[in-house]
Amino acid sequence: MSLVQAKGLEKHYGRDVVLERLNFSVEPGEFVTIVGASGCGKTTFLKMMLGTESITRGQLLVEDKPIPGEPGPDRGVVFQKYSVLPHLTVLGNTLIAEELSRSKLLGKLFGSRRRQAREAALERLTEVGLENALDKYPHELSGGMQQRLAIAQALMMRPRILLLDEPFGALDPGIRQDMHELVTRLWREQQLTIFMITHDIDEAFALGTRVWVFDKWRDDPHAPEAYGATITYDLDVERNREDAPSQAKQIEEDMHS
Amino acid sequence: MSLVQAKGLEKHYGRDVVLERLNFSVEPGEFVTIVGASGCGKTTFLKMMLGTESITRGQLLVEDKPIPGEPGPDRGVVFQKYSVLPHLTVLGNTLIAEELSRSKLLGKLFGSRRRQAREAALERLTEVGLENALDKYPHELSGGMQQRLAIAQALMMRPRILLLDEPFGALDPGIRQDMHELVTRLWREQQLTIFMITHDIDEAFALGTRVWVFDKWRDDPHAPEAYGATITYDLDVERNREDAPSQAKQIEEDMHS
Amino acid sequence: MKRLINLKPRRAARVALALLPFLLIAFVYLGVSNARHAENPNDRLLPLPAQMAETFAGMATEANVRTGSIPLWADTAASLQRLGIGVGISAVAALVFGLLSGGLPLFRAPFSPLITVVSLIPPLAILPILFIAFGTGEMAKVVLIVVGITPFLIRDLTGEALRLPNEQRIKAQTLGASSWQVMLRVLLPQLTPRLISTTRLALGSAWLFLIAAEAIAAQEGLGYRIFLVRRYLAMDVILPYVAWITLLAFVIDQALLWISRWSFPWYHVDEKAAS
Amino acid sequence: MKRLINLKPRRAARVALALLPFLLIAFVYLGVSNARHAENPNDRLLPLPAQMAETFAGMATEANVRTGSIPLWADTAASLQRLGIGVGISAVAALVFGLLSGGLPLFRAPFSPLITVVSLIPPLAILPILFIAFGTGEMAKVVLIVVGITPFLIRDLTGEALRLPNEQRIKAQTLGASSWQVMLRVLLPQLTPRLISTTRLALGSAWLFLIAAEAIAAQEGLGYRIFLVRRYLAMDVILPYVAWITLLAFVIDQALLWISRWSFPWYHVDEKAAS
Amino acid sequence: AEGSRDSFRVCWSIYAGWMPWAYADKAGIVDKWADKYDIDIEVVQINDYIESVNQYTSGNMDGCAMTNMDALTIPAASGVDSTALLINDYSDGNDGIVLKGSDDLTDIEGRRVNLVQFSVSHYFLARALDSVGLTERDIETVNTSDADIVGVFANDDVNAVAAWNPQLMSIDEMPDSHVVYTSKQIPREILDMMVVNTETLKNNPDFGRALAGAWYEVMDHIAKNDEEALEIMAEAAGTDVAGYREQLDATHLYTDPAEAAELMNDDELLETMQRVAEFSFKHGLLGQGAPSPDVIGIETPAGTYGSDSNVKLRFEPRYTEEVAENR
Ligand SMILES: Nc1ncnc2c1ncn2[C@@H]1O[C@H](COP(=O)(O)OP(=O)(O)OP(=O)(O)O)[C@@H](O)[C@H]1O
Ligand SMILES: Nc1ncnc2c1ncn2[C@@H]1O[C@H](COP(=O)(O)OP(=O)(O)OP(=O)(O)O)[C@@H](O)[C@H]1O
Ligand SMILES: [Mg+2]
Ligand SMILES: [Mg+2]
Repeated sequence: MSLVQAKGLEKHYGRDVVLERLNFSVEPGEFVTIVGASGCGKTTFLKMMLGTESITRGQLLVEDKPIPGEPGPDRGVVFQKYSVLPHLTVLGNTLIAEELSRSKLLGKLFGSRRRQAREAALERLTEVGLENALDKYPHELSGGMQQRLAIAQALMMRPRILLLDEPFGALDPGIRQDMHELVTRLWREQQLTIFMITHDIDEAFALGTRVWVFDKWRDDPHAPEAYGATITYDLDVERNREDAPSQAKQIEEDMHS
Repeated sequence: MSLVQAKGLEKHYGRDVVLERLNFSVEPGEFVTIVGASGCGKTTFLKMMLGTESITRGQLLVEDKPIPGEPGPDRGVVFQKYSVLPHLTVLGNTLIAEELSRSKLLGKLFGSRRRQAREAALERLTEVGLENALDKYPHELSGGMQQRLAIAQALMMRPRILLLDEPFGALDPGIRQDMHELVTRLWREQQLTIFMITHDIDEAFALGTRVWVFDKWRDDPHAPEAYGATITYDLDVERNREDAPSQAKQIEEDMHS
Repeated sequence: MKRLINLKPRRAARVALALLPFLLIAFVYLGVSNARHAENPNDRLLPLPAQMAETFAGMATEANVRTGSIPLWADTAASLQRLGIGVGISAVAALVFGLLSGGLPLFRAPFSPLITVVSLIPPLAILPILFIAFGTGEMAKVVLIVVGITPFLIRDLTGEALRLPNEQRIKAQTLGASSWQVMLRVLLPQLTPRLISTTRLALGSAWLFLIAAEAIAAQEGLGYRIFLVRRYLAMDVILPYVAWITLLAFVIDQALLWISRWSFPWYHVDEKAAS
Repeated sequence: MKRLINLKPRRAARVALALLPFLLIAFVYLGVSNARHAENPNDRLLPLPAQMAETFAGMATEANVRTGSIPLWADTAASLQRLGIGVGISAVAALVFGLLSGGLPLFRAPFSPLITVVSLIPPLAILPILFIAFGTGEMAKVVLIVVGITPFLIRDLTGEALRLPNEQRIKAQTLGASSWQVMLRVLLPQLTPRLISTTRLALGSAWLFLIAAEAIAAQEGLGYRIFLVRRYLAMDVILPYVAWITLLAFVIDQALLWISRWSFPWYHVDEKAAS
Repeated sequence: AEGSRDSFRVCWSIYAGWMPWAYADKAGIVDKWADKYDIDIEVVQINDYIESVNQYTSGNMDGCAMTNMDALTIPAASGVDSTALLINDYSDGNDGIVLKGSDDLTDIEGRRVNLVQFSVSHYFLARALDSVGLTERDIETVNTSDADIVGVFANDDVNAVAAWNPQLMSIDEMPDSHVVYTSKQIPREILDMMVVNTETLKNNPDFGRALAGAWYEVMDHIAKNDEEALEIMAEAAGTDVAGYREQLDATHLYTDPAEAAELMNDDELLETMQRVAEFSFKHGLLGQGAPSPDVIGIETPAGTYGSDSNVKLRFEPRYTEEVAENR
């Protein structure tokens, strides 16, 4: 049974068709990376996966059931921005996942249960290199540090599906490389299914087991809003990693034209 | 005579040393690209060039005179964010440079003078591909479109020095390529001197005639704030473009370690 | 079933839900009013709706013997005129001083502490002083409104100007702007919609000051009328007048909102969700 | 020479500039007051500073023969107590309703239009109804404050809750939060500092309503005293009392600001520049 | 002459005995008399009684309608030399004390009484207490704004008020309210007057003549029961003709100038003013530093009470008498 399935999925905003003809089926454990021109509907697709954007037509199924119309702990997310809670420290932002699931009433842990959760949070924070910034607030962190925190936070919940919207855009190359390794390791260890949007095609090919290119399937210069984007390339990259660079080059050129 | 010169330039925030030992001399027409780890002081350096951040020690000279302590039309800038005026349309944002310099009292042009300025603005907007969005407000544009607008706006003034802080971070690869070409062409045509910060080392090597790497010159784990960053590599890339890829790789590995 | 925070009523349901509390209040009022009238048919405190409607209709149609004008309209015109002049003066003053204070650090240094202190003086406490200084004519009423709301408006606009990203000022200067041009083309247009929204907030206080001033010295005006008939506990006049004031306030509030949305679409981007 | 907008006075200069307008006002007052006293030594309108100081000292040290208490302190204690209770109740109510209204669309649908309308009713106009419902004692004064400022606080908090990026709610839900937990751990902590800052804004109105309430029926209180001595044009009491109220208001305002800065550093990030 | 002017402003506030000013203004009677002496008089209505007196005391107005006690405690005590130009009326039931649940004044003992503190109501309350052997120590007073006293009385926790008309009538209509003492019991003590600045009057006697002439012309309308005049006065008072007549019934309007002049000349006025001064002194109303009740001199035709060197309140029957003689 496939984990996520789309059948003729469409998204319109009023008369604007943003996405259409989306048909795919993703197995558990796949790492899907999504590239595509700015404004083509990648984030919109992610929001539909989250359950915060309604489906105009077609079906989006998770384990053969329609996807829930609201976010839930089974689908973790890292947004382009606003991804951490500004009123919590680094530690607080990481602890909160545990606190919410273990303390239904107050959403806060005390004593030994807190210490336990703290251990787990510390471990994750060390992995993203924030172990020295535990008591800092997000506004005291650089953009890159905030994004690392968001990743640590999302991974605390061990969600089945992880949705990432350009998570590494604000990172410098060194840290970006570390994050790549971290995400890859956690993806393997926790057997996550990941959907990741990126602008960096090399990154898409380096991380994904499957690369999707979103693009308009047909362009009418007189009515640019009449046709939406769909998945124009669906490349299985794990089996033939050697081709990756040339494929990447090919796609980059395609997108540029 | 060199255009910009630094002699023992330093920047401290209280006891934190952010930048120190900065010594360089940049000739007119150079295209300096700056890379370095997040938080190492690249933006701070740009602000000193702008005149909005004070100099703690040393000298920063433009044409052998201390740099003015406030921004001026001789130094254009594109920020990481907040780079366009939210209350003006695309056209308004581009026109405003002409309006400010030609109408001292009202800062607004009317009639034939406006039509003239509009011509110039249109031309620039066409170059950045925004000719179809003239009457849109910034909030109606995608991040990439906003950034392109900021570039068009900054170039309207024909500044001697252009300061760019990660101007292409929000663009997708296709448009990014177009922007690279645009900036290169304008740099040549207008004989600009450009300082550009980027996280993308390939970009730094592709565009710059000179690549600077900012890094701590010495690291004391017990007092991380005691030593600041400086220019650890200063590479002249125009004369030996063929080496660029290997140099880039070398630096990328350096930064990662 | 979705989580409660995700449950959004549709349009029709929203309208129905919005009407609900008003109907409830009307219902409770009717009940209490009827009960009181059953006990004391002359009860003045919570008049029956029919009685209020009759009185109000009278005030809206029958000319006053003394002045020859119809009380409701004369009162409304007088009050709205005072309110308009007072709020208008305040708004212009606030824009000018907010701009200066938000734009020029050298102006802000002496001005901002002063305005902070002035804004803390309760205007009602200095009412006697105002009447003595400005007489009891139209002037005093307008001045009370101006004194009452201008410091608040100025403080808010100054704060807004300071919250604008510094990058905008820098940007404008790199585009060749002088100090004057930065204020004129960067600050002013962005403070204008803020002025409208703050004025909407301040209108409540403006009405309050107007009513307080009219209660003390006036010969027409909504506050005057309420004050006049308060001696007789004529709630059949007071309640419709209060409802009428509330309606006027609501219309003004919404009109300002529409104007602002229409003229400054970029200012209202973030508040779409709030509707 | 830098552009005017870039010229920032240094610390010492800023303090000096801040004092300037106050000295100027004191100077002008002295001049006018002296001139009036030269003409009429009994002038009550603009008393000389010495006279005010004497009267004020008397009110702050001499016990009233009839009540046995010292007027200034008795008035201050009574007023501050009313203000504290009134503002406290308003703040708690606003937090609860702001949270519900900002968090639950189903609650907001009927509640938000109601509170908009209620916030537009001038409370002074419906005093008789408040008297009936809440008596004329301490209760009525507290209620007038509550009725006066709570709708404003609720509207502001609801707006703030709606302005929080939706991403935060979504994020919390992906971390397993229930509706209740989203409100408790995402909205509540972010609304609390906003409540403090809005309460600071509303304190001006709160003082206003307090003074209005004390003017209507009271046996002690700062507003009571001012309105009582108003009939003798005793400006030597009124002016020091107004200054005293302003000082109290200033201290409360700054205390709230400090508390907020200290407890919620993350909330005050953007306003650093504004100081 | 020095200090002579040709334009003046007088103010009045809403009270049964002063409503004739509304008619005098509206019907052009004041203008007519002012024209006769070639001067200009502006008649200003001010809602709030205290504010109107303050306007006079601060010098914004040349004359103001006020009671005898307030004339002493406010302008005179502030050093503004004032002259009672006209005695318009005395309260003959317009002031009253109302109790809930009892029709016996002695039951006021121990109650909390709402009233406008230090006003003529307060004096009236003191007189009432005196009449049943009580003092102010036997009760508590709550300062209450006159406009809100009706609403306050409607509340259960209020069971005693001292008020004047029209509020008194509205309070009387409420269930379980009993008027236990009225100013009928102390006639010719609570006087409503037109008070003008002494110096202004001295320099401009025509100003006094015009006001007196206008006032007694209106009095003629009232004496003749002129319906239109009454209707205008009633409207300005916020009531109807019937309601206004009821208020007038409790007001002894001096429609005959001779009668008013007689009171001004009477010894009784001096006694009344002495009592008022003593009451005011006891409540600290003559100024914080006043050493005795007689610091302020009160001059009446029958003699002067208090300091001769500090006469600040004068009763001047001359203008009333002139009107009487001209009839
Ligand atoms: N609420 C909305 N109402 C109307 N149109 C919308 C709305 N949200 C998004 N759109 C439109 O849908 C299209 C897709 O937007 P989306 O944010 O998904 O693009 P994207 O692929 O994520 O772009 P980027 O790479 O710049 O993040 C855009 O053209 C945008 O204008
Ligand atoms: N106003 C300030 N006060 C104190 N420290 C500051 C201030 N502004 C910047 N810093 C510190 O100076 C250092 C350099 O910051 P800067 O913004 O220049 O980094 P950057 O190289 O541009 O980083 P990034 O690549 O993330 O944009 C950081 O460590 C930052 O914490
Ligand atoms: Mg996106
Ligand atoms: Mg930077």
